Amino acid sequence: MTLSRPLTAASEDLPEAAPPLVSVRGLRIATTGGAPLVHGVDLDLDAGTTLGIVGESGSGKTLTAMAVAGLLPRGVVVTGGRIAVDGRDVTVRSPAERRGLLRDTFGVVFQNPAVSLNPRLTIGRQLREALPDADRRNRGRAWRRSLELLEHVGVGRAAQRLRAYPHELSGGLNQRVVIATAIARSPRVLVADEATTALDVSVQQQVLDLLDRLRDELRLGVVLVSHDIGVIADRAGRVVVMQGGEVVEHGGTGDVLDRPRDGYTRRLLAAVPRLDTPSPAGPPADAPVLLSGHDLVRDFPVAGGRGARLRAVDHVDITLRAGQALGVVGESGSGKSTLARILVGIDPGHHGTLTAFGEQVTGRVPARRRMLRRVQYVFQDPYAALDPRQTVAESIAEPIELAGTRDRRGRVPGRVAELLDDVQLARDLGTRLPHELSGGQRQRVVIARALALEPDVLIADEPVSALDLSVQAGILDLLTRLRAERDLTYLVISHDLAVVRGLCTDVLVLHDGVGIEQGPTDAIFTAPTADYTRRLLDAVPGRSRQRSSSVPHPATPRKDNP
Amino acid sequence: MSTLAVTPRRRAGRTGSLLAGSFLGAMLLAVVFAGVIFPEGYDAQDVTRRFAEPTWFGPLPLGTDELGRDLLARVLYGGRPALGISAVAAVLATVLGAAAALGATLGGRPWDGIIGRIADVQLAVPTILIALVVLSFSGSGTIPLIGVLTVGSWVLTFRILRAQLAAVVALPYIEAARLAGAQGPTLLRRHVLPAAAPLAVVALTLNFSTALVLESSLGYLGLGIAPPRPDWGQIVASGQAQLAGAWWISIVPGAFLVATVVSIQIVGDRIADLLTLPGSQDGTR
Amino acid sequence: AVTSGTTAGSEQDSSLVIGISRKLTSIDPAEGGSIDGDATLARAIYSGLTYYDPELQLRGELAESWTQDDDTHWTFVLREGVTWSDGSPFTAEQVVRNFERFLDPESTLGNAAAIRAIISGVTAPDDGTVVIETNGPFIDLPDRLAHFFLVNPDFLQAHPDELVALGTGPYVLESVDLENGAVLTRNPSYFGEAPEWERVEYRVLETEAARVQAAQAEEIDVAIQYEPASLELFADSDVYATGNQWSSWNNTLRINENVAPLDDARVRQALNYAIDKQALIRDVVGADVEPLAGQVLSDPYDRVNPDLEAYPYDPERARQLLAEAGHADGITIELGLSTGSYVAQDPVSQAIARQLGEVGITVEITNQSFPNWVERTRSADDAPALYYIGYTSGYRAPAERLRIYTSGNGQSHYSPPDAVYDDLVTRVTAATTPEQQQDLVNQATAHYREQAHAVFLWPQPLTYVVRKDLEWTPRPEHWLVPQEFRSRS
Amino acid sequence: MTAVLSPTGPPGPPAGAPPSPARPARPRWPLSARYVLSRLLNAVLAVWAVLTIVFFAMHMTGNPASLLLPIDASEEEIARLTAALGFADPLPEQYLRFLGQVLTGQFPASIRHGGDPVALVLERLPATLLLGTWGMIIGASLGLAAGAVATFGRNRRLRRVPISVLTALEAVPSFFLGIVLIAVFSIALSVLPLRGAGTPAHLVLPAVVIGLALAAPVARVFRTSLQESTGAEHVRLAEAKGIGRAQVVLRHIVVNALAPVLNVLGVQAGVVLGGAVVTEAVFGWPGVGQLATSAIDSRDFPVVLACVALIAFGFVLVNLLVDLAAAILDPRGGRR
Ligand SMILES: Nc1ncnc2c1ncn2[C@@H]1O[C@H](COP(=O)(O)OP(=O)(O)OP(=O)(O)O)[C@@H](O)[C@H]1O
Ligand SMILES: Nc1ncnc2c1ncn2[C@@H]1O[C@H](COP(=O)(O)OP(=O)(O)OP(=O)(O)O)[C@@H](O)[C@H]1O
Ligand SMILES: [Mg+2]
Ligand SMILES: [Mg+2]
Repeated sequence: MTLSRPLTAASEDLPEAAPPLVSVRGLRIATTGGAPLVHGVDLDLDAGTTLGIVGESGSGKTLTAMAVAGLLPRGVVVTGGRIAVDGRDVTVRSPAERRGLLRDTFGVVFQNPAVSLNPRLTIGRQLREALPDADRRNRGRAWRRSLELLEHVGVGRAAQRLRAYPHELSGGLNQRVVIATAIARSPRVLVADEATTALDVSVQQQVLDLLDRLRDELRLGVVLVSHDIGVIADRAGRVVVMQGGEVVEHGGTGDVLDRPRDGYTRRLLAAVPRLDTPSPAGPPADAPVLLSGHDLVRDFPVAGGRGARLRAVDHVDITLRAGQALGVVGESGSGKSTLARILVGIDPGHHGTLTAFGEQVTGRVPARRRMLRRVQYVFQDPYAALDPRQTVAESIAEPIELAGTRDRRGRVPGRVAELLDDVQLARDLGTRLPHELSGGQRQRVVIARALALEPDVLIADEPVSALDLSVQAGILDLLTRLRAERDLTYLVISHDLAVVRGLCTDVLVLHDGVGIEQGPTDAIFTAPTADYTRRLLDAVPGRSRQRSSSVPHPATPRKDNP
Repeated sequence: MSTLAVTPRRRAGRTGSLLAGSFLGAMLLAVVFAGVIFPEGYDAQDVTRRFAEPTWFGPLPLGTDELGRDLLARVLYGGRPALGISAVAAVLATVLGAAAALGATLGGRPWDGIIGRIADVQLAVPTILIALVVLSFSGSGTIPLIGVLTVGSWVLTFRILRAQLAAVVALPYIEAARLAGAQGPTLLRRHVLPAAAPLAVVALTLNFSTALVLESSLGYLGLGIAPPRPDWGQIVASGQAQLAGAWWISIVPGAFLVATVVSIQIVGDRIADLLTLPGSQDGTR
Repeated sequence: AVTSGTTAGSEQDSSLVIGISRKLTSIDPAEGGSIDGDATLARAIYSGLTYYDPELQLRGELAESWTQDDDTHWTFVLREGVTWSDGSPFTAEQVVRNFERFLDPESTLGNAAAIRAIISGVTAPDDGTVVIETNGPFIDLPDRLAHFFLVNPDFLQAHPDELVALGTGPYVLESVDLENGAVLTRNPSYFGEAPEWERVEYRVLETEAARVQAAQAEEIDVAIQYEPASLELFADSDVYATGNQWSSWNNTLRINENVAPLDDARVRQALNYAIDKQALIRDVVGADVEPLAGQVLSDPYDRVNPDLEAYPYDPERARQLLAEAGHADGITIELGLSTGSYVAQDPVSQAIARQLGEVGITVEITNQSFPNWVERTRSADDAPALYYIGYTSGYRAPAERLRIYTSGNGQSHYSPPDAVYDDLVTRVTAATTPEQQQDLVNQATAHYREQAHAVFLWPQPLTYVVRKDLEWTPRPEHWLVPQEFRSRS
Repeated sequence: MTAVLSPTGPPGPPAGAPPSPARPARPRWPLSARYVLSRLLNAVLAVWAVLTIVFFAMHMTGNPASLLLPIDASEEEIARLTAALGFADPLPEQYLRFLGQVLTGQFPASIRHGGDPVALVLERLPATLLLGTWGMIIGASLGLAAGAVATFGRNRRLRRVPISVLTALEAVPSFFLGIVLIAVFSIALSVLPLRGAGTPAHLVLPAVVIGLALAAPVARVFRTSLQESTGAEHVRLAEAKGIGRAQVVLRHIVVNALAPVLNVLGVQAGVVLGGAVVTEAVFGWPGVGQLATSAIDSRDFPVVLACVALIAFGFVLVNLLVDLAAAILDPRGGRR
């Protein structure tokens, strides 16, 4: 651990004498089997400040944060170092001591609000459980306190919500409830591990605002763990960058992000897609229309509701011209995937007309078949899109084999090798099964398979959302390259506006199934006409640090950008 | 209706499953070659040696019954109907259940509804009761027994595979295969069946052991293979009166039965373990 | 006796637990049922006009005396002062109505046909006498009535379809569960000698295992129908004595002559020659019984033909007969068994199969549940070639015993029907003197032996386990009558 | 706002809070009427189908009349009684007549017992319910205990022992288990009665046999679902609240793990009812199973039909109750 430096020197705003609220020195974590996971981490946290921890997946962010709170999972233990609260060593905790700390000092917010709450108990019961003993024991007081807490975290109609079950609330509300349980005993440290990653951008923003407000009001020390550098940039005063179980860089957020000293940090920052990259140029306006949908509507029956229907796609018009790269953006549930499924012709229940290559497809099976040859689809989840029993080569070969012509079949192995080359996968990967691949590799396999029949159009549903930043950058590069080399026309779905900005010539914004606006990417990103688009852009994390610098700030528009 | 949880019975250890497998194998061989080991058949009576105690390693290792018949011969010959009928029934039930599951999954709503209803009805009446009704009226031949055991076991297979297939068919990779051009039989052969096959194998072993237990229960109740042909459940019943004296007549075939059922389960669990794809996402075992 | 746990005390409140080997089928004695099941219970609750004492002497029960007025009329003088167990008087008019239940042509009672075949009318000239008119001469009528229990017709009418009973016997039905047994208590107003046991419990022990284990757990006082092999389990018992003796139940293998080549008398004779009955009795049955003497009657219970002898064991002769019939290279036939119905039936059948096998007759044994088996034995085209069967009766009447084997019987499958035998049996029925009857019985049995319509085996053994401290004379008919048990103190 | 959040500060009612802190009881019926109705319809359908199948299975193969007569009855007599009881009519006609009777609530009278077969079955029902309930109680407690030990046991080697023992016992067919238990406890040790009913002692062996058939699946499912819920995220949050271990285990792990166990019990209700047929035969227990067996033996068609109908209906009912209980345990259940 070479980069460990005394951190106190960096904590500018604090009187030197007072010990930091939480101080960690040389923290080592290993499995009970002895495999080291975290090798000596130092960090300090002061009341009323937010400490961000960033780093790629598996770098030890969660373990570090949980070790501080005393909530390491089974099978993992602290093997060295010192954790102190108010200068008092709490590294070794008896169960009672641990519970005491959890009751009085730490509040914890986990990543996924959907599973953080016990589905079997009402919100009220779970909140009451979190209250200090005095409040908990008295029914009336517990009730009043719970109401206050919910209101404090901005949950409206609190009395009604207390009687609801978690599944009856939205993700954002559930996460607020979790935060309420975390602050119920007035903790002094709040540990939030990817507390907003599972949430929509707009909801994410609200929750992070809430954390900021609580930090200021209650003088909490907040440990904010996130792989989203934008989030950290917006919210944290200080940041720790981790890699492979070590802290590679730390300091004030501005310093670290603006002037990264460490190579890794630099690479990490470079991989962040930027909202200010210029978008590629689109084809001329008279380029032929390859795919178009007119007045597309898709309803789903609502489970349990008698005859009630949910309109996932609501009278959407869409056109895709040759050479375009069209990005479809919108919040979760706005109908992006459904629209894509309609366009590739695998959604049977839609209304409206779908035209492909000048031929009307809707309701015509042969036309649909012809279209299927030329339009390929990359599924949202690369984990599930591959048959777990087929090797990579088999998966890629399958469409070629099924497509028929004998002459093609003879050349299958060579073609598979070519495709592997195209997506930059080693050829010997062909014999592996999907579970032997990493997420990025799988995503490449899925893309290779979609390219197997040399389609004219590729529709990719969230091609990078499941991937790590660095891997994500690789896939985006690949897509750009393929477009250039093969003249592919794209339709890319993403909820990440920065991804779309860098990749797409045009954008379609969806909201609740309705097409809000469609146009050239740069135009829409710089001058959105619809209110909704503007709000969507505003909610993107990282916009708070609008400084011109060599370091990317995702939301900063470039001046030289037309 | 609640779905059946198919949880592995035990973590089948290597040695345990090896032992169970060897026991099954040895016993199957002995049962198949009972005619070679005991050319005089299962019915050689000798009243001079009635109720001979087991010598375990000498002649008459398992002793004799009330007619002085060699119990080992009877147990081995008795394994023929017990294992044979159960095995055939298990295969039939698995095939039937799998076909029903496929039909329900791929046939669309009406088929799903009809087959599901039939399964519900079937589940609502204990198999043993159906068996009693049918066998007491049809007489207990091999064919009715196989029929009854098949009818009694297919639902389990159906439910396991139905759930599995429903999950598999909903998986993106099936849709992806469809987009890649796979349709109908090709899709079935390439993606759906391979995903269901491991579970079908597990269901087969499960059916085998349930069928064996049911078959011997019917034998015990006097509705199985009729004497003088021996059958495990029937031998157990025939020796029950002599438990206090010649306990071995009941206990030995019973123990064989239990050992067989346990072995089948252990081997089945092991197969299940081996067929489980590490890291598979579709819940396939 | 097992003392009842609930009423343990200084009182001499004793009870008797009897194991019966069949489920009860009904509580109405008119519905038939077997002697070792329903009839045993009926014998304790009801009385008949006549009965056999343990020495098998026919005595009056509800009838004080009787006389034969002419060939077809009998007068029975009723015992006086008899009441039903509820205290109401027993009358001659009720006796008449008892018979009328059976004589009604619409009657669905199981035994109705048998009674109608004999009796044509019953009247009560006065309160103390009943006159019975028979269809033709029937000198065995008083014997026949020993298995005819009198119910209270008014009570029956008042309680249709209910499991209750009102009789004049020594016991009153307290509760009954057809599958599991019944509890009786002493009838305080019984006209005869009060029985020793205050309470009697009948327990249904349908399987051999249940019977053996009940005795091993010492839960019963007496039970019958044990496999001979099981009796050995109690050889050294301090508690139980065992027995294995002759009974009135005659076992044969009946033959379906519609199955070729059993229509050939020589083949049927060969079957009789090929079976070593003595050896089987010695090795498997183990009872003190003699093989049936070439007839379906057995001494000492029945009036037998003293001139006939059993077919000797002569495998050579059997082979020769088979060869004569053109089956030198053997035949294959089925032997149908009903599961668990007859003591020692399975080992006996398997031994028979071996012995027949030695003369070239391959036997395939099949086993069916009693209902299915009965059904099959009654169907002419589907009946097994041979089936193991025993008939018993609760009274002595040679005509009735022989009639079972006439062509009209549901289980007879002769090819062609044996008119000679049928005619002889009709004449036995109508015989007017014992001598005449004996002569006709001799002719009928001799003819039947010659035709070998059945394979004659032996009287079914009566096997039992009974507490050593009980005194009891086993009944060859298989009755288990509680009033006949006495403690040995 | 800070003051409001202080744990010691007097809790002032914030704006918008309901004036009364008293929680109104919320009557939330966890199953929709439609669901219950469709399940009941299913039950009726099941009962009808079962009745039809059994009706034809029985009537095509046998004739009860011949069993009502003495074994030496003559041919004409058999034919006469068959006609008198209506068994000579064409089968469809008999079936329609039977359906008519069932629909008007009146099963045809029992051939052997005479009376209403439904009443007969209901008379036997308490015995079967008693046995089944105790069997379920024994099976569930053994299974839950073994599942819990397997999950929470301290000793990694020993904690799987109970579940393994139960799994081994599950492989023992109930008739054989019954025989062995009788041999040991009734004959060799003479501590428990052999067969029959009446005292609690009579109940022990048959209930144990039924319970042991049930315990292993319960244990397995409980163990799996315990492990699932132990690893669940909400347990971590509960732990993070700093509440006692016992509370976490009980409220957040154990109770959450019970729903699948209930489902198993529901499915196993069929096993219990089916097992009752064998167990009641082995132990001479006077329940519905025994009645059904003996009715089959004696071709008492109406009683067989009544037994089968009742068992089928009972099974569906038990599963409906299980669904209800599971819905209460897991409010998310898709059964609304
Ligand atoms: N319970 C555990 N047992 C063994 N290894 C573990 C355990 N939990 C985490 N690890 C390992 O420790 C390392 C650090 O894990 P950690 O969860 O802290 O990563 P992270 O930075 O939070 O990653 P992510 O962004 O994916 O959440 C990883 O290599 C992980 O595989
Ligand atoms: N098969 C379906 N049945 C019922 N509702 C569905 C189905 N598929 C989608 N929906 C609903 O339609 C709406 C749009 O879903 P869709 O998957 O298209 O959203 P999305 O924009 O792709 O969201 P995400 O970013 O989360 O992938 C959602 O409310 C979803 O719940
Ligand atoms: Mg993490
Ligand atoms: Mg989507």
